[in-house]
Amino acid sequence: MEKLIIKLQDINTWLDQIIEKVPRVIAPIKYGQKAEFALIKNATDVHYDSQTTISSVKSAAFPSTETLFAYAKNGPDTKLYNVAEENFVNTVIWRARPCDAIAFKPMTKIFNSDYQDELYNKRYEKITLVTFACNKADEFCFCTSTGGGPGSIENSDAMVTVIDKEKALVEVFTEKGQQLIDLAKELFEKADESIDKDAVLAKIPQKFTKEQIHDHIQNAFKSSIWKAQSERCLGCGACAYVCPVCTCFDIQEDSHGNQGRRIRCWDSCGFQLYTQHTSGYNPRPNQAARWRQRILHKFLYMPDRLNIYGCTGCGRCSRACPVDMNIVEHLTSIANSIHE
Amino acid sequence: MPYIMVIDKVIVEAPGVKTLRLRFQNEEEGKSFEFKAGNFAEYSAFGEGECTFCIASAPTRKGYVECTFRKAGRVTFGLDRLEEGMTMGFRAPLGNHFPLEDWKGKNLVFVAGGIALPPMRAVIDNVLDRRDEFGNITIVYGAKTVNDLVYKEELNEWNERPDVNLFQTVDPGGETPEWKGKIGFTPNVLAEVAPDSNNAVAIVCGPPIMIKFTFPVLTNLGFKDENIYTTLENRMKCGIGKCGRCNVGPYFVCKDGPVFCKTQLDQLPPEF
Amino acid sequence: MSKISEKAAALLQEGAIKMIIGYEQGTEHPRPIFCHTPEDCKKLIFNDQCKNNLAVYLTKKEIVDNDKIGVIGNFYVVKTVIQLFLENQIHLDHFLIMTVDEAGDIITFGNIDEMKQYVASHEPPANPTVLAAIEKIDKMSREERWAYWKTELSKCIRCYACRAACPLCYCNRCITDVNCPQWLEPWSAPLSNIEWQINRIMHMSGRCVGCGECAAACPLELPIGLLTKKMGMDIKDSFGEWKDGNVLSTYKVGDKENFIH
Amino acid sequence: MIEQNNNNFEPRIIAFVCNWCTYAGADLAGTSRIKYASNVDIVRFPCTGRIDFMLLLKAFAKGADGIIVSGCHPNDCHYTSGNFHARRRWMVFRDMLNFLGIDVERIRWSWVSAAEGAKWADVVNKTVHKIREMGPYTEYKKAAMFLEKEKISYE
Repeated sequence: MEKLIIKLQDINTWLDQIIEKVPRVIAPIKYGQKAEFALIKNATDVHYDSQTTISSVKSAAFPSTETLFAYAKNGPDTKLYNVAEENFVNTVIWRARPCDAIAFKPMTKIFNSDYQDELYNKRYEKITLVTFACNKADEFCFCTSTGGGPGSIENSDAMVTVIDKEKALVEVFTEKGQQLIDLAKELFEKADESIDKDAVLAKIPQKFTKEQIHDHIQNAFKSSIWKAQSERCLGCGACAYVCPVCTCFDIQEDSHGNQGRRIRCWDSCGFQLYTQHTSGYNPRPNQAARWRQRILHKFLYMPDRLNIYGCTGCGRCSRACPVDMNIVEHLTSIANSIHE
Repeated sequence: MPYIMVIDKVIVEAPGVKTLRLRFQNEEEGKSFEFKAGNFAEYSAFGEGECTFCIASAPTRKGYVECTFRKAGRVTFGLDRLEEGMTMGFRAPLGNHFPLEDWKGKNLVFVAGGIALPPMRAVIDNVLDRRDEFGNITIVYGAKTVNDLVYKEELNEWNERPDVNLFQTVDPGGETPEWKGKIGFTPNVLAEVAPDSNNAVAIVCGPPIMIKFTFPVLTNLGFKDENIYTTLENRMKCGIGKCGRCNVGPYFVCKDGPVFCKTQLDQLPPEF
Repeated sequence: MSKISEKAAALLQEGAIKMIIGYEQGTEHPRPIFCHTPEDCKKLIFNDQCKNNLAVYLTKKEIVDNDKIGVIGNFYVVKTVIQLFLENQIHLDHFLIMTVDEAGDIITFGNIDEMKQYVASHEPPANPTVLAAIEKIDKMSREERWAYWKTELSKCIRCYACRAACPLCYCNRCITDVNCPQWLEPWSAPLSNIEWQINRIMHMSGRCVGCGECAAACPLELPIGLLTKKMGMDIKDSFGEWKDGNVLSTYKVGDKENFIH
Repeated sequence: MIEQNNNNFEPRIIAFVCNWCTYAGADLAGTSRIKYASNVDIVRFPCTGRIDFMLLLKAFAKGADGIIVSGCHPNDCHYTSGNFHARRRWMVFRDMLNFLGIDVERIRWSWVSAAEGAKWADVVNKTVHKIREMGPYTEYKKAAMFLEKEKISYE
């Protein structure tokens, strides 16, 4: 790991170098009062003022709609065609947050548990993550409670920490990260060992530990807490769609006469039809059951099965929720509750 | 990527229920393809989508696979429109299978309802092909009406075999004047037949409501939980443990199932 | 304790009402709360930030059973209740509809006529920013309008928060969930997003009460509220004021249009 | 699909018509041997009230350059009020489409009775002429081709 220093005024020069060399650079841009990840063409497009974006950056590796394969029918015969390699291009995700970077770990685990998902892997392999440590946080952030932190370096290729009004610390962790540094070597100088990164990081109080949640919900399947918490839930998919870890998807068909594509698109466990059988029977018949599934999946099933938690503490779901289903609040109350 | 299969034969089993006999278009794929009784598959009607059912033929009968389905939604209507000689998609084998090897030497009791005989048939045929390895075989099969019974020819065949005890039943009101089988709901008929639970394994397959009422009957008959098997039929899309909808507790039905024994089910949250 | 909390707690204590749906302070904005005990009622608040249209819960089977439910909602809740009543979606005997006046006192509605009267005299003024935005779009050329909406709606992720937040989107099975035939592609793509909004608007036309919750619910803050507002304005121009609900389920022989030749 | 330039551009028109009036009117145009443009594909409906607005959008998405919607004159509906209901719906729908920037000029609404074979021929001719001048409707099709941006390798 290498520690470097870059002047704040040089950051845009560096990013412009990256944009010139890398076909796809994704960064937050201004979006109304908030920010949203988008393809950028200019370093000046990047919006640094907001804490996080509305949506997570998972769509860089797991797009909301993607082709699995194409088919063409010819009389009784059918031919299948793969997605072309040219769709998978080198990508830099600029100014991700530590909670965004960390989220690719559970995603990668899900897509590689047993069956290896080629499409995800091909996209993910081409991604370089440049993370910016958080100097500030808002009331929805709870990364420290889920094992991350405002300066967590996990899964990032390089991390930028703004130290003061003039300079930023750049930590390089991987070969991919180093390649980006090499694009504009002259802008960097060796960092002084005395730089205290932790001092400038946001202070995010830890409200619970993920293990606490895990232990509490283990035997809470029949608890009344699910109904109490989900009473106001409207059953939309906003939380799942903005979540950096939610990977549930639907498989659909886009047909045009004799040819078409099989499509994979996002789906959400919050929808009533998600589990409904053709016969009309629904194993998760109400919103309480669906809310429970969401929490149990992230904090019980995933750790038990994949040894990783399905929540990074980014707080996006709470920000997106139309009825303010604040996940920190709900998780805290789970952590403090006692179940028999 | 699914295999491309050619439809060799279309058999109409009952109103709205068809069996398709499929062979691999690419013979090499067919030769290397292996599965076990209980595995399921994703069948695609191109242009409509993909749908999940068990493989209805036995792994011991090589050269083809069969699927049986009832017309219910978009994909099954699409499959229904397919004719002999046409092609469709097939992803298999998916999921787990019945532990046939553990059942050697045991008596087997099969309880099936309606369209749930197909997943069972893979096992039954498999067992019949290795008949001497197993003890007594009892089959209790019920459907709503006489018309809804599937595999009528095979049922006759089984009926005539001396080494199979077959009990067919239809729900009250579903009988015809010629009906020679029993009348009554499957769980009740099972209680009436009362197969011996000694050294026996019960395999139950049917709609959730039938399973719910069949389990207590089996328990009353003395079957131990670990000797009662069933297949769960949650909604599935990917079949490979990714898309998330068949998630029941820590399990994905499509990966860890569809075959579960009652001991496992009792530990699962009731979401199936 | 505020007057609202007191009154609500008293209602629950009397026992005739089993639950009260109202507003409480949320993380940033007020949010819905379900009060089951007089204790819960302490959290009840009411101010002009209370925007959620609580009527959305009144058609949910998991929430409404045979017990009587009290609702302390804003103007639009009352208006929506009238609309739901006209569409035979709710039994008024199951609910006690209330709102709060400027002085913080609870107004209780005894019957539908009282609600209609209240709604007729208390319509809040239209949001000037929405009106300005509509005017701006109206002034664009057709190509600009298409480009504008295509860009905006391409961002839609199809989370259906607009559908979920709308109290009048109560269909058991939404048109987007129907796949025989597949009217709408269920995945997010520019055209299917636009078509989804057209469907939503057309199904809302003449029924929409104008609460703007669809737009407020959108996590991407898409300007879909403009569509419902504009549709409401068009309907007012063509068929007159919102009166008995659905303009599209009725007709007049003398309807005037200028494009059928 | 072959890109056609405007000079010899032959528009594709889909007509959604009611069974009782316009379809019979079109029939009459045929039996009376009135010549009219052949660019129109007719889809017959029981009533204008049945013509779902999604059908029009689907037609555009699948390549129509223009659309004709036609049914019985007011007061002539076989089902008494189907066309009145349809008229209201179209009034709302047309405003909505216009607001969204979808080209409503490409949709021609008309009342054609069973006796008006000549009017039908005229409606078709005028629409074809107008659409020919406007050129192909590519915007909507382009938006419909969204998935196409993901390339497929056809070996």
